[in-house]
Amino acid sequence: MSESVVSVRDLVIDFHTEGDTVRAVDGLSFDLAAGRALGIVGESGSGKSATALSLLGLHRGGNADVTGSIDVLGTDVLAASNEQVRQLRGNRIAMVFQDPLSALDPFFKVGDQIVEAYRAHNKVDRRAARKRAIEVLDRVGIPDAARRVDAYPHEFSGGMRQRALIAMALALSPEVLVADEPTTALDVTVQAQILDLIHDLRAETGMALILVTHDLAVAAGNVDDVLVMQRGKAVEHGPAADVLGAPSAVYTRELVAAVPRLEQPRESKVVGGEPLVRVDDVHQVFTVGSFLNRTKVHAVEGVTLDVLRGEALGIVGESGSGKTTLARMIVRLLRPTSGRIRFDGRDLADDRALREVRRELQMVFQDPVSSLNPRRTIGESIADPLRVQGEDASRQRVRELLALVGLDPDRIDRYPHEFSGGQRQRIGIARAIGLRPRLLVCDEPVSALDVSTQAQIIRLLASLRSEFDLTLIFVAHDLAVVRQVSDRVAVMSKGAVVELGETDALYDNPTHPYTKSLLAAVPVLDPELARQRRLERGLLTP
Amino acid sequence: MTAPSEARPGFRVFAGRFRTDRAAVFGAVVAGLLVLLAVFAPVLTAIEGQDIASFHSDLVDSARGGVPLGPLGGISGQHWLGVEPQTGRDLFARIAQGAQISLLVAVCATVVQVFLGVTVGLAAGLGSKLVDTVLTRLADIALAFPVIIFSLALLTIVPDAFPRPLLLALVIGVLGWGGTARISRAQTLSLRTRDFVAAARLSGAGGFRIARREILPGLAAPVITYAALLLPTNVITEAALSFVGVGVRPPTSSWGQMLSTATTWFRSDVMYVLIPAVMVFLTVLSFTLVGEGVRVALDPRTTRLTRKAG
Amino acid sequence: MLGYAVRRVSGAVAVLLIMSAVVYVLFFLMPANPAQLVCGIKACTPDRLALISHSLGLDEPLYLQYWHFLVGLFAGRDYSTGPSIVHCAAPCLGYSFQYTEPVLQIIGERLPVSGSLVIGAAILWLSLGIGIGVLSALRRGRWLDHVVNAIVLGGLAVPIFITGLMALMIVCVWLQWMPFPTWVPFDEDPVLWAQNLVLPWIVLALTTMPVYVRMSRAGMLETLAEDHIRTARAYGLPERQVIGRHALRGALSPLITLAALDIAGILTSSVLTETVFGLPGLGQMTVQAVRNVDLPVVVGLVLLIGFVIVVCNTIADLLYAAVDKRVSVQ
Amino acid sequence: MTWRGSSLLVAGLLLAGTLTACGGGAQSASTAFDANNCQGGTLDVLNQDDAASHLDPARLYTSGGGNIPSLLFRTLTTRTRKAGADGAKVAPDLATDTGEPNADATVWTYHLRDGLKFEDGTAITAQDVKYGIERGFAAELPGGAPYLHDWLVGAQNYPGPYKDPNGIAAIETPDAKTIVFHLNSPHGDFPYLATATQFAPVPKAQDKGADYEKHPISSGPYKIESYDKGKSMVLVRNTNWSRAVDPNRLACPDRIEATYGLDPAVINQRLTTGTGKDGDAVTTDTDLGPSELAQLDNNPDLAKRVAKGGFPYTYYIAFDNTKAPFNDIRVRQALSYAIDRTSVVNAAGGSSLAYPATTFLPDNKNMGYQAFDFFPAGKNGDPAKAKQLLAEAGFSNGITITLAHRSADFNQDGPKVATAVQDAFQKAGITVKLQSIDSDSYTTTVSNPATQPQASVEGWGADWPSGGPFIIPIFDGRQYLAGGGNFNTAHFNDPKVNADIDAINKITDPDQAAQRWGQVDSEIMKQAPLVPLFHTTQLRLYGKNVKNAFVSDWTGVYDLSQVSVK
Repeated sequence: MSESVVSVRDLVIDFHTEGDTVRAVDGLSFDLAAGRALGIVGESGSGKSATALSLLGLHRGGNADVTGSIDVLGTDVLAASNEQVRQLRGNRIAMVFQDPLSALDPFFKVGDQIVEAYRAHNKVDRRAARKRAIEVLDRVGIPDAARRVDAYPHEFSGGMRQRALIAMALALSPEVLVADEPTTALDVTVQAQILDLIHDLRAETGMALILVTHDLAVAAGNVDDVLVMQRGKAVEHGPAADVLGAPSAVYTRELVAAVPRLEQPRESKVVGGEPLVRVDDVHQVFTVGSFLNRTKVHAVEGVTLDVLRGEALGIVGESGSGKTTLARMIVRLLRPTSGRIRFDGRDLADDRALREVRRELQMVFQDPVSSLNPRRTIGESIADPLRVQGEDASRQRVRELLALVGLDPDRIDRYPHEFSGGQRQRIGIARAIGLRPRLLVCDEPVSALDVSTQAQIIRLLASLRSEFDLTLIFVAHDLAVVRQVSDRVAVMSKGAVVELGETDALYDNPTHPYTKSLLAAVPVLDPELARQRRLERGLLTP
Repeated sequence: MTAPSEARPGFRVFAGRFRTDRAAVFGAVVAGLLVLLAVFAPVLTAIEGQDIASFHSDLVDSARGGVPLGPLGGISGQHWLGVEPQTGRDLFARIAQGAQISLLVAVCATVVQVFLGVTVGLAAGLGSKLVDTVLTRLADIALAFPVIIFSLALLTIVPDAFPRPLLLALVIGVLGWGGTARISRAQTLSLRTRDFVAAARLSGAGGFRIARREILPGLAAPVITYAALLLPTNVITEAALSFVGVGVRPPTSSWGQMLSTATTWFRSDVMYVLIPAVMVFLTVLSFTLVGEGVRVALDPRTTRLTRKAG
Repeated sequence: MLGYAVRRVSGAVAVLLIMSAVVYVLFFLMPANPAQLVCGIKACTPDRLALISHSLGLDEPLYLQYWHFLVGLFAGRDYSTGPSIVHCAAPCLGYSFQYTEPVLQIIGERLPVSGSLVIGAAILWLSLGIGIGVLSALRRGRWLDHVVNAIVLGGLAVPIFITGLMALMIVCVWLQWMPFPTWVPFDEDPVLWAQNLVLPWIVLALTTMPVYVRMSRAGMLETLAEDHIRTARAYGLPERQVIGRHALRGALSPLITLAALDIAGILTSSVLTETVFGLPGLGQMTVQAVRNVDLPVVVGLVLLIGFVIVVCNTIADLLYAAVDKRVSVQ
Repeated sequence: MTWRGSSLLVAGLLLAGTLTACGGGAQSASTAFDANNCQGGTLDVLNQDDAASHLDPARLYTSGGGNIPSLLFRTLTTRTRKAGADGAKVAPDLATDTGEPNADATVWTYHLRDGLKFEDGTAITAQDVKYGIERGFAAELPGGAPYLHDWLVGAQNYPGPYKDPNGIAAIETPDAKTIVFHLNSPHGDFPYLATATQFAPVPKAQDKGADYEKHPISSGPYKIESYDKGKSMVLVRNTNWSRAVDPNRLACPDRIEATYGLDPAVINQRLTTGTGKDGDAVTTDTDLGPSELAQLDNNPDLAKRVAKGGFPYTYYIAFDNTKAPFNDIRVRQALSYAIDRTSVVNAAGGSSLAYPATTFLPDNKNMGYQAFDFFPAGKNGDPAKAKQLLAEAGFSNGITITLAHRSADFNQDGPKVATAVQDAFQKAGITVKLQSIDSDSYTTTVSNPATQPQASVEGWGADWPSGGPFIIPIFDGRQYLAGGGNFNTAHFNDPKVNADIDAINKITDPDQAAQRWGQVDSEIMKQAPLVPLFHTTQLRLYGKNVKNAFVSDWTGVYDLSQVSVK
């Protein structure tokens, strides 16, 4: 083991907000040796991102107090002058951020932003810097880099933007790369590509990596050591295989246990019976764009499928595959541009028929923040549908529903912001269940939650399903989660269903190439298996 | 997550933030005093022993255009703020009554503006594309139109029998809803895509119910914020309209009306112009401070909402 | 693009028609009778009044008057001045019997005054407002920020006529730095033109500026909190560059719409400025026209204002799209 | 609605700065004025607004034809350009005398002077004068006074020369230098009327109807070099004019530059400060307001540059004498006793700008003023006497009346005076409800019996300084016009007064007529048909280099044809 490039001792980070002080990081210490990769893993609020930012001194001038010591490549980041830190940033220790959408300045061309960063550290003319920008863009896999160098960030896809940011780092050849949730906002196949890219670049340049992630599987395949954080403190630190394979801390063990396994088969219920929902050649076309430039987007293009009475149908797909649009059309939040959807034999395009079955079609939404009205108590939110449908909307009934989804009925008069994400999702479920629907469409119900919470919600849905004899449509991008829940799975890509089948059959023997690539991209917990998958992917995509 | 129980979301947070804002607290105190002055104007005037209409020819210098006799515009134990030039009427009585009129008109006008603006904003935000386009254009016009021309025309059309303060409030309100409408529309557009609105639709709720139950509560914060800043603007507008002679009718006084006659006296009777000017300034300043405080306390990030919307 | 143009133009025409109709109705309802005003103060007999009403076309029903106006707008219109006929070519906004000239011509003569006033003031208030706002954002919480805040609040609370009078009194009377402003056309003497307009520019700019200070300060603070600013810092860009290029661009683009609206609405704010400084511009003419119940001029002005609003909004949209590439995808 | 207010406010602020500005001013005006050596220089005129008025002789109202128009338009007669009472007399202008009447003053004959020319050198003929008068009848050129329309035989329905080129038969032009007017009744005041701009010659060939005002053809000492309506006007010497053919006008400045659209306070401030060209400046439409008076005390130099004059004007409370409660003379007397003229005068600007009125005629010798006070109310009114009269009339609990006033204060019939009346009447048990009427429609409303308010604050000014035009429209019972344009708001109709009016109209000697008008005034006011409030005076500033700025009793302001800047 060579000497440390990053050395953190007793790091404490306090955030001050309106008289309140929140301790984000509480006495953290670790070292990173040159060329090595360290994964910092933790759930939201564990302090992992604050740690990452502190390495580049990015808390300077903000409302945070940073104490302890941070040594990066021989520079004391906490004590150094602004200029010294500036020299360090990008040039020797670079960072890739979570949200590629906002990490680049929307007003400037991608190439110009790379040129700017490059010239901040290298005394070269614009021409040479531009050449370098094209070179690194090309290296990170931006097709036609010589032309795309003049593109604006919004003209790039999410993955390309993340590549561009990596290119910016690459241009400066730093010794350490800090990647803060670099793939969280990306689809699973793109995530794999980005992780592979970072992996390859490390192999080429020998730079050290700090990978901050909430996803244990992402860490597993990409780092040498893992540091597990909880509430600002390190709970476990060691080689990836040890920490993830045989966790010693209780917290780590729970965390690992909660991770949904892609390869784990489930006891599929035998589903027969006639279809409850028949989707017949459904299309959805959106007109988007600003006043200057309107384009038509075909979100769903000719989907035909049946949802059988009593089954749980999983719909998986990456962003933009049309899965959410399809789900919203099934509950008739959206009117299909063409095609027909029948629920229990009734055509949903007919408003009268819709009114009759409205209550039977309910939905659980992805974003627990936006799905509850922040200005109304959760009791009101739950009672409202009952009231609209002329049902018993008494407090007693609402309390029962709260108890049903595992919440304290006494909190009936509280407001959404007083609940955690998982609890809010339970409230959303209570609201949907109150009307005793026959079909419950869950649109990414757990994607915004931490893994441990994910598992709880999935268990709740399963128990409600059997209790109320629900037919379930489960829309998600996470293949492992879908496998846990569904009897049958439909894979969507570019607005169409490319494969539909029994869950285990589909996961174990995918036939469509897209399904194959999707499954191959899923990160796995076992570092060894991850290495293998990476090799396989390398073969899959030339 | 904030834990403590409270009646409304964040009300305590709001009150706490507001209380720490020294400027806002100062504004609230001054605004409160002004409201008290307005409410108790008749009582205070009675204590002083004066009324708004009595002329005091003996207190002004007729040959010099009617400037008040005595220093500082004739301030004395009988006339706390001195007397009006030419007429010799008691200034304190007129200022106190002016507070009544100015505040009443400004508050009523704000209510009208908010009511219209929110209605139009909701309709535009929830209605069809055509409705939206038409209403948005209307709001644009309302925002940039030379309101003064219309106020003048409107105020001369309405018969004298119609109570002037009410009319002023209506005219200012009816012509000044553009900003509130824009904000309401923008907020409605952002709220209507939220999943809780979808959930309401799934429960079979109609458009009106959704507007009232789901959207309207969400408009409260930005609209209250904006309204708090509208109020001082309306004080100025009332002053301006009274100033050009279409305001309240004599012998009723309002600050704008006083200012319009007073400004010419800057040299000969500085108190006469200073007093209403300071009152207008204090009102605008205090309500603006309160409005700013409310804005910051409600949501530190609404900063741009007031003008960016659209 | 063509669709956009068609929509914009048709929308604009509709807006303008509505606005002119509203003005017609309002003036029709007003108690003051223009014929009475031209007829004379004393002893205007009913038959003479009727004659004048007829010659002004005021004896026609309101809808016919408006219809003639519309026809004139698109086809031109003839007016009798006694012995001869004056032809007012399309687009004829009407003919003012007060000025004895077609309205368009009167407006054309006064536009340069208001234009000079507005453009100069806009340059001032934009540069000053933005400069101070940005500076105050960068010094957030320090004394400069507090001073700026106080000035902004004060500026909001002082109406323009007070500022204007103070300026005149101090600069022209007490200090006698310059004579009272008078209007000198630019093409006559650019130096005198600017010299005379300096004071109105400053006063108008001072009263319009506070909003810009606030907006640019808020915008700056918001942009500084954005992720891409963090990126710029994380890659070691010098602070000057972070602020000057990245933060500024994001903070200021929303001001485009505001500025467009303000410039469009300037006629309203220039009314008092022009009155106080005695500049013979559109604002001053508006005052006179309303006072004299000169309906053609008022309608013409309203249409002009509407037109300017539409144009400014369109320019703002296009400009915004040009600055923020996310808005338009070429 | 008035925008005056917005501009008026400027005044105080601006004048606030005067003291420092003009510390030791007036040495430049030290040389005495010499009419024979006054020519030269440029006179600046600083004015508010000319957009609403028209520089067309047919469209100018008699009393509005005062200053700049009389530099361009010569008329058959004109006012004597003299100070004080001497200036309220008629002098011949284009004509050789002030008119030759027949025995009963129904036919008036004028002869033109020799050598009269328009600015383009063509000779001025009697036909040109006649054509100018006829233009005033055209509906396209409204604005002029109605006297000719009422007085000329058979002219009531004449539609103007554009529709009826045959002209008015009642005006004869037997030759190029003679013009004869036939009137339908005696009018000894005709020489006064002949000073109106309608009597200015207009060459028919150059008439452009409503467009004529853009460049009216001058017969006076100056002609228009450029005119931009509402903005500016430049006058230069008319080389076809000379003092030889015009004994009245001095025309000292070589050039006159007028600027329009200025704020009244700015005008007064510029005149006060007098820096640069402003030292050579005057104004023709801006008086000093009450708030600007205090500084005159502190600044004797400035006080010297104030022209004081009284344009004959009376403000009064009008009400319909035929309607209850005003049909009872005791009620009318009670109102007269109740009025507090000190507070009313103060409301009108104080004793420097107004003086109490107990007569209808203002204190002007030529109008026949005779002092009397039939209902002596003292300085502050006599509420006790008023109460007593009311009780006698059966109103022991007082009465309630509605008093209309103009919505704005730019005349003296606005809210200030109305509230002063309200306050004074209150003490006498008369409750006043104020009714504010929009400024632009005020005159129309009160002068139409159908819309006439119960009582109103009104003002009346003279079209020329004679009792006739002051008294006849208000008190001649036959002048009551039920269809509108009625100024006999009292509905006053006394056969004796009517007869007196007819008799005085036949008198062609102004002094003799004045004497009689004074008697008529007293006869009328005994009956308390209205409550006279006050008469106004005017104070007007002029630049520090301006000389010979004297004021006549006719116009009440200084005369541009007499001033000099040399």
